[in-house]
Amino acid sequence: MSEVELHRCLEAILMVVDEPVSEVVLAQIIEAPTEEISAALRTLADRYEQEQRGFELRQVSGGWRYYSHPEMAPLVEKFVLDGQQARLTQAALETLAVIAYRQPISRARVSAIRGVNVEAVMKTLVNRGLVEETGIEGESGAVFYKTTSFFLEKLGLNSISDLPALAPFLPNVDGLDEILSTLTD
Amino acid sequence: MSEVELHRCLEAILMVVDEPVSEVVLAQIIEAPTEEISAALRTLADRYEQEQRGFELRQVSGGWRYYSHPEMAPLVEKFVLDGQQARLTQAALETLAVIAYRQPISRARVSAIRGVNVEAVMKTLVNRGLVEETGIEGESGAVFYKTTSFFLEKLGLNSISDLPALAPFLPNVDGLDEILSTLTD
Amino acid sequence: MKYLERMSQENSSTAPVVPPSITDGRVAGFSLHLSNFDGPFDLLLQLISRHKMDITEVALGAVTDEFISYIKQLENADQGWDLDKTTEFLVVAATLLDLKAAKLLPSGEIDDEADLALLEARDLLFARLLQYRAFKEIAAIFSERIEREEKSFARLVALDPHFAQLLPEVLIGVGSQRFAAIANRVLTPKTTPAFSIDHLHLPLVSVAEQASKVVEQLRRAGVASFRALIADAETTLVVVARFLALLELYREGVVRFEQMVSWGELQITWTGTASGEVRVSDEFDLPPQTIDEADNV
Repeated sequence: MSEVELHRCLEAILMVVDEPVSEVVLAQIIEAPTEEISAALRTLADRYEQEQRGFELRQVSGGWRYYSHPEMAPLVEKFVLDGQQARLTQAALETLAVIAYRQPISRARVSAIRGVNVEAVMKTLVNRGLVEETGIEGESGAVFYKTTSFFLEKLGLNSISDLPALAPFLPNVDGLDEILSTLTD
Repeated sequence: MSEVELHRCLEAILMVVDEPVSEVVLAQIIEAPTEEISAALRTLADRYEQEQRGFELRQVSGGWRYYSHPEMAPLVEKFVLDGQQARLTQAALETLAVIAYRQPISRARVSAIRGVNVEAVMKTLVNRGLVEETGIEGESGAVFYKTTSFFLEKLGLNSISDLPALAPFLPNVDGLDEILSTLTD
Repeated sequence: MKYLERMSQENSSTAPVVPPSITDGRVAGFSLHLSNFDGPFDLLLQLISRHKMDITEVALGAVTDEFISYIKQLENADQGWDLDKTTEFLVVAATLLDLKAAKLLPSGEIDDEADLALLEARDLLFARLLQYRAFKEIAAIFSERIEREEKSFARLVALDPHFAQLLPEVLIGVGSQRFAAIANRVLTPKTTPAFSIDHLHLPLVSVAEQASKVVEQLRRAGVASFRALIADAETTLVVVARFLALLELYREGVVRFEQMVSWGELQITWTGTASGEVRVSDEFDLPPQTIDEADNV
């Protein structure tokens, strides 16, 4: 299949989907190797950007979908008025960060890491569909929490593994010891 | 506004609207003369055709909308027939849940509860036979929706009263409506 | 913090911990008054950055003094702090003080167990602070991403009728229980509604009354854990009242507290007489107005 032809197929299918479509599904339907589909999607997305299209093609929460271009947001908002949710507070963002990197995690552990009681904030995150319960630990009866696919979508992530690595933000253990040994008053 | 800029605006809006949008409305939003909008839409549509895109921009019942290209219909049909599309999306499930537990309910109400525009999703649910119109409210002229017997069948229930009870901590219907009325338009 | 009504509204912890300034109690939500910080780690980080110091080479003396001075302002502020919040700050403050006092073991020599414990406390505090800082930085990234994301709108349009009629029969894909769970989540109000609680008349619990129950139990057992003493408490209010009663009894010198580790079991030993009346102040049972008036005298 020529590149033009492949792009055409992808554009046609993506125009009718109402949720992200995975590369695997596209490969099945178009009957082409997944790697080829994958490369074609990336090329297509890059071209749209170069051509300064008003829309973009992006891979979010495991699949590809058309979006309006972020720079056009003020214009599009005139059409899509509802759907604007209140901004997350700093406390909610920090709690979300802890859950995202340490999931599944109990509320008590989140509290311990943040150094404050997180009960109200956790409730907000659950209500807003960013976090959900994922089971109860046998012994303690503690409820565990994890992030939802809506969270991925909200952050424009493809999967949890696409989160920036935490390591660079945390000094490594050797470093920590060294740093601590230099601490003086 | 340059031609590129104008095309960008049109592409952004048209990519996310569900209903065809008229040239007059587009002219208002973009703040450009209707004739200019009209000409730009035609140019854009011609370009897509020349570029052999998988989609096309078409004027239908007084407005413009993106569609997959007619030549790609067999592929799109194959995609639609594929089992992937049989399953309801998360957005559709959530909307269905709201309707099931709060019926009869207007679309505006569902939007208010879900915090997003549910127009497209509602249409999907109606098309899938899970939800149907159930009359129009006298004053506002708002259409009300309810779940169908097909919905009950799909969920394996005899009647709506067989739906599992909601969590006790949820405000009862009266209380909830009061809260919602402060949130709705 | 003096009246049960107020305490009951706050998220009282059942953990037996040091209450905020019992002498005054008029401590405040000073996080709003002083600076916009959220918890002790946040305050500590802010202090460190205000002094333009890297957390890794922090001059503990200055930061500790300032941290403690914030805590001290608790006493001058107007409203109550809840138990949880105060403890969080006290734990960090205590650790900082320890570290400052010991000059952070300059030689690195560990002479006795106290030094070792101090070293551990220091490492733990800084490890936790570094971890908190990492998540705070990640939170900023989240915020940027969300902001960017909110500017793009997904194409979410219904299928053309022509294609829609080809669709295979729909699958809801979840059972009725899961369906109800989705409804629960979606139908829970997004904004936390401000409910008036004026109409809620919580039954008042008398501290004096609870004290007599506690005394009776302790006289019988001699020693009891706090957990045991509140085992039959029906409401959080009763737990709070019993805790206050114990503090009153401590002031009267008839009980002794023992807690081996922080957050550990609190053991209460009866040291008073085997019989006879034990006086417990009715300070906690007075209605708010009375206390205000009393304070003004």
